[in-house]
Amino acid sequence: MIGFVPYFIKVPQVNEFANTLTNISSVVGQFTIVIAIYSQYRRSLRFIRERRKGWVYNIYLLTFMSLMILIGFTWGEHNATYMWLVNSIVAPCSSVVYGILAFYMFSAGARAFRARSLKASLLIVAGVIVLLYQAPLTGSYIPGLSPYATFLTETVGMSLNRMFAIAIITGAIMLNVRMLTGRELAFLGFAREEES
Amino acid sequence: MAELLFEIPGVESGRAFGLILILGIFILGIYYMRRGKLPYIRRVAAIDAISEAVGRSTEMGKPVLCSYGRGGFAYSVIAAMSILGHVAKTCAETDTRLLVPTGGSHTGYLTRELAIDIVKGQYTAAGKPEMFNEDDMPFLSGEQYSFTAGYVGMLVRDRPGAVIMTGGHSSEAMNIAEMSNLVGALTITSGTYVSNMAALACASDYIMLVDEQPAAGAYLSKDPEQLATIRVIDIYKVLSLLLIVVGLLVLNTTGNDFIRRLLAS
Amino acid sequence: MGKEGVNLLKLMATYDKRWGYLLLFILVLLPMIKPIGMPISVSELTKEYYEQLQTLEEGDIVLDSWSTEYSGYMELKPGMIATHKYFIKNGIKIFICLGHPEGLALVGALLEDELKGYMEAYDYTYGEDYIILGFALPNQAATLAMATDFQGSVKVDWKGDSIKGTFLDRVETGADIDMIADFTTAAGNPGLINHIVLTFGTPMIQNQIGVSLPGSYMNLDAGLITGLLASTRGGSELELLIKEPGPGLIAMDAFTLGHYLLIILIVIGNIGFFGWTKKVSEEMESTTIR
Amino acid sequence: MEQWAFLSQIFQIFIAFCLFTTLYGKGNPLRSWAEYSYLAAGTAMSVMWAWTYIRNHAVIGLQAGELIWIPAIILGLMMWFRIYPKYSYISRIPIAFTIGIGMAWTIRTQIFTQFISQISATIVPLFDQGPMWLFERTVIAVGIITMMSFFLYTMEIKGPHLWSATFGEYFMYLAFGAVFAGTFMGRLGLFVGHMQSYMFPVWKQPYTIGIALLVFVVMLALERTGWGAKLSA
Repeated sequence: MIGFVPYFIKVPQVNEFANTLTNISSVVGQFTIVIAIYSQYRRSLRFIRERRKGWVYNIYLLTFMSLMILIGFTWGEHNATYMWLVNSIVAPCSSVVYGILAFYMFSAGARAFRARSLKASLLIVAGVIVLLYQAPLTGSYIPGLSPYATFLTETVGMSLNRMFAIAIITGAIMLNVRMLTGRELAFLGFAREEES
Repeated sequence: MAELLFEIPGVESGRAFGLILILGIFILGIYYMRRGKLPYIRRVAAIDAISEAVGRSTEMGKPVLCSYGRGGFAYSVIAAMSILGHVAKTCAETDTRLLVPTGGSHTGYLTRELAIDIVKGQYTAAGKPEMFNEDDMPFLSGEQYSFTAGYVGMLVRDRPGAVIMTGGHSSEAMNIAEMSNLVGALTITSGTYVSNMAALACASDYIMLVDEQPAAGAYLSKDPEQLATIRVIDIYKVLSLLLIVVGLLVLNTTGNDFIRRLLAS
Repeated sequence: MGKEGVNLLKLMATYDKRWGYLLLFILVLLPMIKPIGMPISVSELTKEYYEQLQTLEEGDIVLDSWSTEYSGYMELKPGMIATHKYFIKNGIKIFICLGHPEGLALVGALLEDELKGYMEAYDYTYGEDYIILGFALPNQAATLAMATDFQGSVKVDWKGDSIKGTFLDRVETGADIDMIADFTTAAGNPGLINHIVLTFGTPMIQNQIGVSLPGSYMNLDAGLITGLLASTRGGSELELLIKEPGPGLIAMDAFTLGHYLLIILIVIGNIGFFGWTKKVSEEMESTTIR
Repeated sequence: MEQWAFLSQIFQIFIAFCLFTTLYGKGNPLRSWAEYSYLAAGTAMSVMWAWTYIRNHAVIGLQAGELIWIPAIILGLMMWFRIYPKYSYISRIPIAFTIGIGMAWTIRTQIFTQFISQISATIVPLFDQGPMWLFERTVIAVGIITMMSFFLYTMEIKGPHLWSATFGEYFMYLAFGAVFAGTFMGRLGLFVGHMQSYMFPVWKQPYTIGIALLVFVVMLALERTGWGAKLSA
């Protein structure tokens, strides 16, 4: 909780100390990856030993990963081979997983936008108006659409956003209160250490 | 920025009202907790559905997949942890396999350890520590979309009967929700920001809207002390509504900027 | 209604969504092979953004924050290219700060692949006109440090060379920055707003991906950011305004078709729903909108 | 290096389409291969990020004589005790420490940018900027009030509250529709941009189409013969 006080109190030293604490906590977090990797290795090795389905892939995973870490550590992050691997695997894959969202949005929309009830109908009406406006062709040929769509996205959307912002913060702070008093998570065998 | 209404010495200017608000919420929260009087609580379908979903998977003999997000210790992750705790408890009692994908962000390595502690703790509390299997909580790298790819891979391979995806998920949430719909799992999600919520509302079976998620932990615990804190949240909501209404009325009838100045103080 | 009619309606209600996926794929790829060139209009939002850009004068210093990873860059690309072309053409000095470790890949993708020829044409050189500070804005604390004591917190650029003797000597605090240009995939770096915009009143323009737009509208309305470029669409509109056609305008055909496909499928789904699902069973499908 | 760059391009297109087969919804070896490659590379990359982070802050800081990093490193090393279950309690200390910091950081920024500024941004003069302004601002205020009333948990919804809550719920769905459409635009833009990077410059087009067809056909063949499920992870 030390991090929270200085935002209100004008003592520069405390503020700086809070920043340092934040940095420390990030560093601690980064150290923890070792355990995560350790558990991943252990899991994959168990897969391989027990010849569970997909064990070949786990061999591949381990070898490839170790190799890449090795390359990264020996020659540094700006090394050509390392960069090649990053550019040809991480870059396209992250784009795919992100870009695939278009499909998911698409099917979710096509599935959920059915006029089952008044609520769903409202969803459809708003959705279709905005979609028509956003499609560049209709957007430029039916100018009458623009005020409605702008109204929907900016005014109605903003209203929802404001409500969300106001409502969520009380919930979030209350959660903190519950944690600090040891109610939340306490029953999980995670005693009252949060006050640190 | 409106002129300040008052200033508390020693407190950064423009932040005093916020401090009062926070202190107020702490005091009220502790007061209501001590009082422990059980308030009326409206049913929330999405949170009720969690136990239903776990039960359904148990009947079908399928695993339950429950994730808490991929961020650091933001409120949503903490809230999801407590949901995870309840799910783990139910799973331990009913001998249902629980899958928890972890990782996904370079700030989330510590959260992973906490999640493992929680699930392990629940299994131990249910008297079945040997049932806990860390292999079912795989680490799927610290990169957002490779986490997503791995997550989706788990959905395709293990075909869970229920997917409870709460906490700090961002854009990958849609991947997961649609995919779990495709593999026929009951999907319970929660959004952490508005556009995500809108999309998830279309894609999932049940969704925790707005602040149902931070309240979920208290709601699930059925502990009067925690339920009482939900009352405090409501008090603050009403307070903010009153501020808006009074502020608008006063400003537009008399031109008095009082409320905005109060807020900016 | 004949039996075939019912079957068709049933198909409309319960078709496999993977056909939709395939169609979307084709509709996106086709116009790229053979562009149609549908017209587009420029929205008010983009005009405002452009007006904000025009307030900059030659030699002004812009904090250029890229808090996006490689995948988000795909969506921001048209806007980023167009905005940077404007900077380059008008001799505005930028220093690039990355807010995401993956951003390093963007330096190559944007400055090397897309803008190299352009920069050479306008004699826009490293050190004199632009500087890359690297992953300089990892969190709020770093932003605060940069805003309060720039020279103390930033000493070297991304390659470790000293930044002494460049235009950055003029920057002491956030007050010396004339504008912030933020290219972001989420709420962005809240530190920029909290520690620079709110403290020094620096104008901030933002190029935001479609998903996080609601949050940005809110900030725009509250005056925290002064210009907003919305997703690929905004980028292509800006390309029109600065008269530099680029990838955004090509994308617009696919954009239009994709939107229409969704609308058509919504219509089909609804016909199917009323014609079949509703009649055959009142039982809801698994997706229930509360 | 030219051929390496070319190979990288082709490899990118191939692995991308392999991963796109996720859309089919069933396991197949191409997808598994892409997934595991990505997982491995992603993990390796996160290790490198973590190392760079530690080096840039703690190690360089220590060399510059900033002793504050010593406790950071000690706390970090304490986490490692988790590997031995017997000593895993030691790791509780850094976890608690980080939770405290994280939570504190959350409140202190959110209460301002969200709670206060949003409320005060809603309170605006209504009558001085024309009818459209009046209408929009009224809608925003009414929307917030009614939607918020829908989210009051501890009050029984009845009477005027019921009206307000119902209206708020409908309003919320209207907003969801609009927001959903906006999100769709964003995602579509993303996908189009991504495809553009495979279609331009023009020489890539035959490769892209060819690889897409190849992957598609192979996937279908594997699916039909039943090998797909057998070989995938």
